[in-house]
Amino acid sequence: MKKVEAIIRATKFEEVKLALEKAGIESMTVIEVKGRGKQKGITQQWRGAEYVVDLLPKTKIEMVVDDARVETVVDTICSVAATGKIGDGKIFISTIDDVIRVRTRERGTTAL
Amino acid sequence: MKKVEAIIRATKFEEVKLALEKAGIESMTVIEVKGRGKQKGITQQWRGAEYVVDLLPKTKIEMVVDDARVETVVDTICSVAATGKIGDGKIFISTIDDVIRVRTRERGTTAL
Amino acid sequence: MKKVEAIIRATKFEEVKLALEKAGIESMTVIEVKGRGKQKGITQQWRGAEYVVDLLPKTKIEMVVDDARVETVVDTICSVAATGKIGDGKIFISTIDDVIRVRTRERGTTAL
Amino acid sequence: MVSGKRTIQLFLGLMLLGLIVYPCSSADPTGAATLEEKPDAPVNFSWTLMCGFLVMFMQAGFALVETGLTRAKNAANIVMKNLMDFCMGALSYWAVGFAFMFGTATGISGLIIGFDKFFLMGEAYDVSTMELWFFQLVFCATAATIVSGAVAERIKFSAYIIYSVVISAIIYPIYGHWVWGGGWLASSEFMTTLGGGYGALDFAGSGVVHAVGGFMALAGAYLLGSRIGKYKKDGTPVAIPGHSITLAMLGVFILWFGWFGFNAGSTLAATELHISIIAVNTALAGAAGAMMTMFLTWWRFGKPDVSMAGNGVLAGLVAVTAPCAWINPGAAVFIGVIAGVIVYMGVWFLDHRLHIDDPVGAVSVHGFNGIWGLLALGLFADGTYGVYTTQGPMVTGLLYGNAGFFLCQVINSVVVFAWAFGLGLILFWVLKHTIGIRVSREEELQGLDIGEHGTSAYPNFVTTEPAVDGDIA
Amino acid sequence: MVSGKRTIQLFLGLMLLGLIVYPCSSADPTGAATLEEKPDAPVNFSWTLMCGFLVMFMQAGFALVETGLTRAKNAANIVMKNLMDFCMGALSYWAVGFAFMFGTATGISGLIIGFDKFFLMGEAYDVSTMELWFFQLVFCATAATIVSGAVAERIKFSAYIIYSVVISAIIYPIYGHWVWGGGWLASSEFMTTLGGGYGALDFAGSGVVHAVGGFMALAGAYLLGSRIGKYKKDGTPVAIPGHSITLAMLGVFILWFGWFGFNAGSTLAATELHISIIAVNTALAGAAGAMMTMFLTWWRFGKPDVSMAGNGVLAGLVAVTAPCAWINPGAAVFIGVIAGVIVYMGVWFLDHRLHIDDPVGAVSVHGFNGIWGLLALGLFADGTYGVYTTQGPMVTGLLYGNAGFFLCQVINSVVVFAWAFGLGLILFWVLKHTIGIRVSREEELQGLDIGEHGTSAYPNFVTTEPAVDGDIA
Amino acid sequence: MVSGKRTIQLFLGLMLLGLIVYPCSSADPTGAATLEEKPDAPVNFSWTLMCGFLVMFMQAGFALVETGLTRAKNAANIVMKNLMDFCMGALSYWAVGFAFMFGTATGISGLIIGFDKFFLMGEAYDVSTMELWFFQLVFCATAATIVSGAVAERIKFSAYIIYSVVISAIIYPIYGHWVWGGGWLASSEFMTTLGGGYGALDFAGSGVVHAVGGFMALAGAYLLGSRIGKYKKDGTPVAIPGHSITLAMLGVFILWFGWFGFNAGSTLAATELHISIIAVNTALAGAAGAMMTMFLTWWRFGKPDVSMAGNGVLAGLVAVTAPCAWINPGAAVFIGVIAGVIVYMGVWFLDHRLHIDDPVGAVSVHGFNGIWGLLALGLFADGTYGVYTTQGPMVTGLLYGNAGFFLCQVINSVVVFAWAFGLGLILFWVLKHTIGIRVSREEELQGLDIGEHGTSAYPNFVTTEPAVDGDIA
Ligand SMILES: Nc1ncnc2c1ncn2[C@@H]1O[C@H](COP(=O)(O)OP(=O)(O)O)[C@@H](O)[C@H]1O
Ligand SMILES: Nc1ncnc2c1ncn2[C@@H]1O[C@H](COP(=O)(O)OP(=O)(O)O)[C@@H](O)[C@H]1O
Ligand SMILES: Nc1ncnc2c1ncn2[C@@H]1O[C@H](COP(=O)(O)OP(=O)(O)O)[C@@H](O)[C@H]1O
Repeated sequence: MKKVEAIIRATKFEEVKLALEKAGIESMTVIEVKGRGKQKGITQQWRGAEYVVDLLPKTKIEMVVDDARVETVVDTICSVAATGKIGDGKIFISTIDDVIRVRTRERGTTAL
Repeated sequence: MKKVEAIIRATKFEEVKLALEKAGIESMTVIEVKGRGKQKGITQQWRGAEYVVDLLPKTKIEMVVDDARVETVVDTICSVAATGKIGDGKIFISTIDDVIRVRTRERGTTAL
Repeated sequence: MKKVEAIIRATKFEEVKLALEKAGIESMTVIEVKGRGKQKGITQQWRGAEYVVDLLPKTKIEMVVDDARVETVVDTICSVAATGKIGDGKIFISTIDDVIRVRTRERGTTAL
Repeated sequence: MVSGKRTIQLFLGLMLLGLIVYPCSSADPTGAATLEEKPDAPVNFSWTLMCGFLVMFMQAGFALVETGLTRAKNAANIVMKNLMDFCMGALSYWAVGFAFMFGTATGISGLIIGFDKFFLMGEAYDVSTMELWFFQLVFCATAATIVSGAVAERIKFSAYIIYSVVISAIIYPIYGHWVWGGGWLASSEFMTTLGGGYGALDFAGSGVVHAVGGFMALAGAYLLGSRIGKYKKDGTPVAIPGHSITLAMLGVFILWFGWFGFNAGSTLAATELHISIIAVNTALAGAAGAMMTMFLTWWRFGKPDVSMAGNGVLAGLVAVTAPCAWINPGAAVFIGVIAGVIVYMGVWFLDHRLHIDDPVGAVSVHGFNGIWGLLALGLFADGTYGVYTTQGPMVTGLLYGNAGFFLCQVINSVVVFAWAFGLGLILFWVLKHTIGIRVSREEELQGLDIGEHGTSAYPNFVTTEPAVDGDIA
Repeated sequence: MVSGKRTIQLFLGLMLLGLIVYPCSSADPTGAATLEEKPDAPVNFSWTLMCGFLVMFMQAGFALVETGLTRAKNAANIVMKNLMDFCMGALSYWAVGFAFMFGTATGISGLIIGFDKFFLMGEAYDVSTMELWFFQLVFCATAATIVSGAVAERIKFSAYIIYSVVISAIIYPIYGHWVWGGGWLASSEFMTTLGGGYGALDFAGSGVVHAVGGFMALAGAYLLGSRIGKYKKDGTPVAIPGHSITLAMLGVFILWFGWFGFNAGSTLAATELHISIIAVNTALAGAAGAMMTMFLTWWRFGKPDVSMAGNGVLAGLVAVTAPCAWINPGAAVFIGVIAGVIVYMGVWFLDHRLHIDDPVGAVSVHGFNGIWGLLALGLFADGTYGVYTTQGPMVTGLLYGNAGFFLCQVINSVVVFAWAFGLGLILFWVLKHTIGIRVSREEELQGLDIGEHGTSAYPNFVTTEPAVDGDIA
Repeated sequence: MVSGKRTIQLFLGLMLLGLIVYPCSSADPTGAATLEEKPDAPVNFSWTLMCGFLVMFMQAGFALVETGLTRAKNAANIVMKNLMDFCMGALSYWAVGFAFMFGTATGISGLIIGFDKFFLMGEAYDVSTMELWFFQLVFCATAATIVSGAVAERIKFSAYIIYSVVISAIIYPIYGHWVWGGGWLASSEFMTTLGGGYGALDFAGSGVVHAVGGFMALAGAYLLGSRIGKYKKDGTPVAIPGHSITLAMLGVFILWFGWFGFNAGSTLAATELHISIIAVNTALAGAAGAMMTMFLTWWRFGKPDVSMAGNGVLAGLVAVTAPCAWINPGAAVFIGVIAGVIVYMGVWFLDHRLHIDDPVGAVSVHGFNGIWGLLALGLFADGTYGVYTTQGPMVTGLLYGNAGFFLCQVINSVVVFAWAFGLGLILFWVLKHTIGIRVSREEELQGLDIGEHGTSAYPNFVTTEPAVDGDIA
């Protein structure tokens, strides 16, 4: 099993969620984060002075999926979340050793 | 070393924390997340219209522990956090390569 | 590629961010968390009664970096975030299988 | 930017002009002569001004209701709009609005518009005129700020500023003149004959203030279109919950508090002891409106809805605003109950049938209930109070036998709708096709706080938006 | 649902009845006759009404203090309770409460209860009666809303609605009648003889309003039981910090602001120039209470406690409410200081000894200090003011030689405790064993906003609860 | 702790003393004699007291503006400071402040300081004196609370408590005496000759209240140093955005609301019908200030700045406070426009040039515009109103030919700056070198809520701080 962590624009989240749903990926955990990558901060103003907010609000989606579905997830996210402008986000993939469903104590893929 | 990520009901967190403490697991990092799995959202109302909130607030606990203690953690969480109703949560287990204690730069298991 | 997760004092974050920048690490994702390790909670008061807040606010920084840069990151964080007092934080290192840049669908190290 | 500079220069120019012209002719700026003439002036001035202060404070109530019922990412923009519509409104009403509304009006043209006292100059530099101006300003500003909620979360700030100047300088004052300034609705022979000694009436402004604001709001919300994500492709409305019920309800309390000044202060005199009855009616109609809306939502959805109960209070208050001095407490309760039904159905109708996106219910609260207030006055006036005074002729409504007066109120209702909605359409249409009225899609998604003001209302809090089930239009 | 429908039908029925009956008999609805008779009426009406508006605004203060000192997940429920107790209270007090309290009372039965002016009909359609009703309504609503805080975060909304009807219609008015409506505590021969020309007194309602609310709150909190997690197995209290100190303290400021209307307005006349002394006493007692509580918590915990200092203000204000017109500023400071001690010890005693869970300190602030206010009046009345008037007999307390009057106040204190706590127990006991008074465990953990109203107060913020050290009861 | 105990003992001792001494000599505590003598007293008392209540409510406005414009981690500390400066201020002003300011002043020493009516004892137990005390108290408390914002987020709470006692007991009253209590600035022969029949004037306190507060704030902010992270190593200011624009703007509305009481109430009489003109000027100057600041920030930064527009309102209000009764509406608009420029430039100058860290703009709003208000009065007084009365001599300014009076105002401006800034430096310097004025670096980073009060203002919300681009000083 793999964990897919996608960090995307908060304003794209609703669309991504819908697209994933259609692709059959319903389970997910979502976290509000701040981040920066290639994209530099945006300039805001406060009491007549400008300042650069370095880290921008982003939404992080964590999905643990079957190895087989990783590419579907990546694909779906990339096609919906990309605007072509810097700041679209990143996807990280890592390995999950085991999963347990708390309610039933099922383990492994069936617990997903 | 393993990282145990447990996503549970926010209302169960206090009990889980106590149970883990009793089982000797004190170190943890806690994050407020939203999520959905098998459980579908709940219906809320707003100005005379109903709407479904898709992702429900959950609490995520991250604990990095010795391989030996993984099962204790899983067991403790499952026994306390389970209500038998959909939405009880999931536990994900993955591998951690190294740990460093910032204060002392100790590494590995002793740093836990 | 490695994922470096550093959980540090919120009050040290600004300094750590600057030090990392100087060390050439700009990309990061930041999450507000609560946690405890060796450090026990602090005592607060409310309406004439004392109570112990168990989990303290901490800041978690997630950085996915080349294997080669892991030590730089660890070093930088340890030297800036350490105050010598309990509660300075932990760094966890784990393996990332793949990275995708959403905008371009680039993969692997070039996507970092 | 350019317009900013121009405006400033204009103002500075006018200031200087004002300073020179002022003292040459004036009435009683000192107040000594007025005091001698009217020994009751102190108690009436203090009553009217204090009530005016309360009405001014309603601005805070509007700001909170509107910001509380919308999203955190637009909170700063909304309070800013509320602050600036009062400020721009005050300056506009000082410059020309008051002149159009209460300028000396004689002959046929006087039935349409007033035309002196610009910039409060000349004869207007007088304690009584100033008292009137102040009390009328806060009413004008109330009308202006009503629109803010209906167009929230998507209107361009610059367009809103222009809108607020136009309503305060022209749209509100002219209609106000027709009802309160000696204009045709109240004073033309046709109307007074029809009404049986008096034409259309509106004690504290269900029509003049609330219906004008409410139907301008309708025009604005309609021309702006709905917020992104508000309706599914099939038209089903999607809830967009507001970011602070607490602040919204604080706003309701502040509005209710201020409304006592609004209604009871409209006697402009404490020597009208009828103020106590007005206060009672104001309390009861608000209570009845909230009670009704609470039970309606409870009955329909299984749970009493908080923000709708707040709207219920305001609906009751709007509806009792026109009749408050001419009805008895029983009628006030009845009017409030019906107002609760109207606001409930109005919100539903706009959202589910017309698909017009009014985030805070401004159209239903102020527009529909403004009309209900005018009609209720035509129905329930019970003959215990005269035309803004204890002296006769006493005002009576349909239920007390005066069908003609009810007709006056019907005419007034049609006129206020046509005027406010019509001019609203024109104004927002012109703005739409010149400077534009709606922010870009990106800005709307990110929030107007960043887009319009480069700031965040709550930079120390981690914010989020509830993920709701729904396709996106 | 059913009860909703029934209530609506009932109200509609009564409305129609009311409309028909009204005009047949009335006193002076126009106000002209009253004005002629009492030339001072304008200044007194405007003073009383304006002060009444301020008191009405205290509702917002209560809402904020209560919501600020409790958790975010219950915020919408708490403001809704505060709004609806005012609304249901207003309708109940209009229907029957005022009749019981100020209905014409003659003979023996009159010492117990009044019995006309239901629905403000008939003779009650009069500017003076209406003025009195309005001012009394806002007091009644204050008593009702006090309970809200003590039962917060666990009471069923439906039970609360019923409670608020009962207190406004019956419990508050009857006791109120005994003190302010010509009832036995103030006017029976036994009491007036004992007091030396006057019976039990209570200028602005330390007893009538605050102690009644405070001890009803005690009964409610006791029968409800404590919130989940409030006490460890061994009974040690666990702190449950409130979600917004800022809003809570804004509430304190609003309450203090309104309290000037509460106390000084209780002369019902600006011709009583004593209002200035009342204002001074109100300022000083609140300040002294806060100062004392601040220093006490500073001394005991090493740090001055914010929400307790806020409670200290309110404690001082409650305590000075009964004596405010009859004492000098030095006594006001002293009363405030003691009030600060009482609220500090009361909160501690309820929490650590009785294990009664009162989230906002309502019992200590309003109950205990309500009694202290009644007794303080019996001690410190200094003979400079008469029985609600400048005319004699002047009111003097124990320290000025009138032990009998102090006894009157002791009796009054016992009675108010017995009445409010006793009826409170009965009311909540009956509710508990019929419709139930407490939400389910799941609902309480999840928050009453979702459970009772299907909504969230702050959907745009990521919320959390502090993880405290403690076993869970 | 020790000081806490001592203070308490002292207060208890004084109480007892007070209770004994009081009744032996007094003027008219009942109010009956005053009423007979002055039949206008009721309307004047009710006006003055009601306006005083509004001014008291400004405390809430200050609390919100200050807490809204600073960070969440210091919110509880800031509202606590605001509450306690009012409480400690009230007790101090009762004990000695009022005596210094309005104590009977005769001969040369009387030009400097008053010296009776301590603890409102003896002759002060009189309805008129009490009325004056109350109205003056709320002004004193306003001056005290201004400083709170400028020293926010870093001052030790204990030092702040001492500061607030000293300003309310000594610094404010003595300067106040010079202008309003019969002291040398207003009443010395030199000044009255120079002014042409009257010395320095200040209708509602641009100088007495705002400049005093503003320049004490400057001294405090200067001696405290800037907040950690406020300036880069090269001195460039780093923005530290406040945690709730919504609450800050609510604060602005509350302040504006209260300001009508502040200015119009300063006639101390509703028989001065000029109150209507004061209200108009107060509305227009605030509006003009906000309009100007909005356009300036729009022009300079491309976007209208919300919190600066709020400051613009307050700047206009401060500036019009001194002249409000003596100018016409055109001048009020002009004064407001200039005030908007001053606050914009003042904030910039302090931040970018002097590097003095004033988180909420208190120095620019209250200090600089306080001076502008004094000078504007010297310029624009138009001869329509006398020296706090309708009777002559009428007050005229430079533009109306009275250069001497303008000179008086210049002298007054210099004096108020020297007095407030000078004593401010001394006071904070002494505190700095005794108990210390600044919290530790760790505490400041963690927030003063935890450090000073052991609490969190928002424990149910996940908080964060925006990560800005900047090196740390
Ligand atoms: N190496 C990284 N480690 C951790 N988080 C990252 C990394 N790179 C990017 N991110 C996260 O992804 C978000 C989007 O990255 P960004 O650089 O803006 O995308 P892009 O490179 O496509 O323009 C960042 O705000 C940050 O939260
Ligand atoms: N595959 C997954 N990937 C990421 N998070 C998940 C996944 N499945 C469940 N979760 C998280 O766990 C929470 C509980 O899951 P849920 O389906 O409600 O539990 P259960 O299946 O036991 O009823 C979800 O809200 C979500 O945050
Ligand atoms: N084993 C662990 N698993 C997960 N998070 C941990 C673990 N140990 C520490 N943490 C996180 O790191 C933070 C700092 O740990 P702490 O024990 O205070 O540091 P130190 O041991 O250096 O004093 C904690 O608040 C917690 O969030």
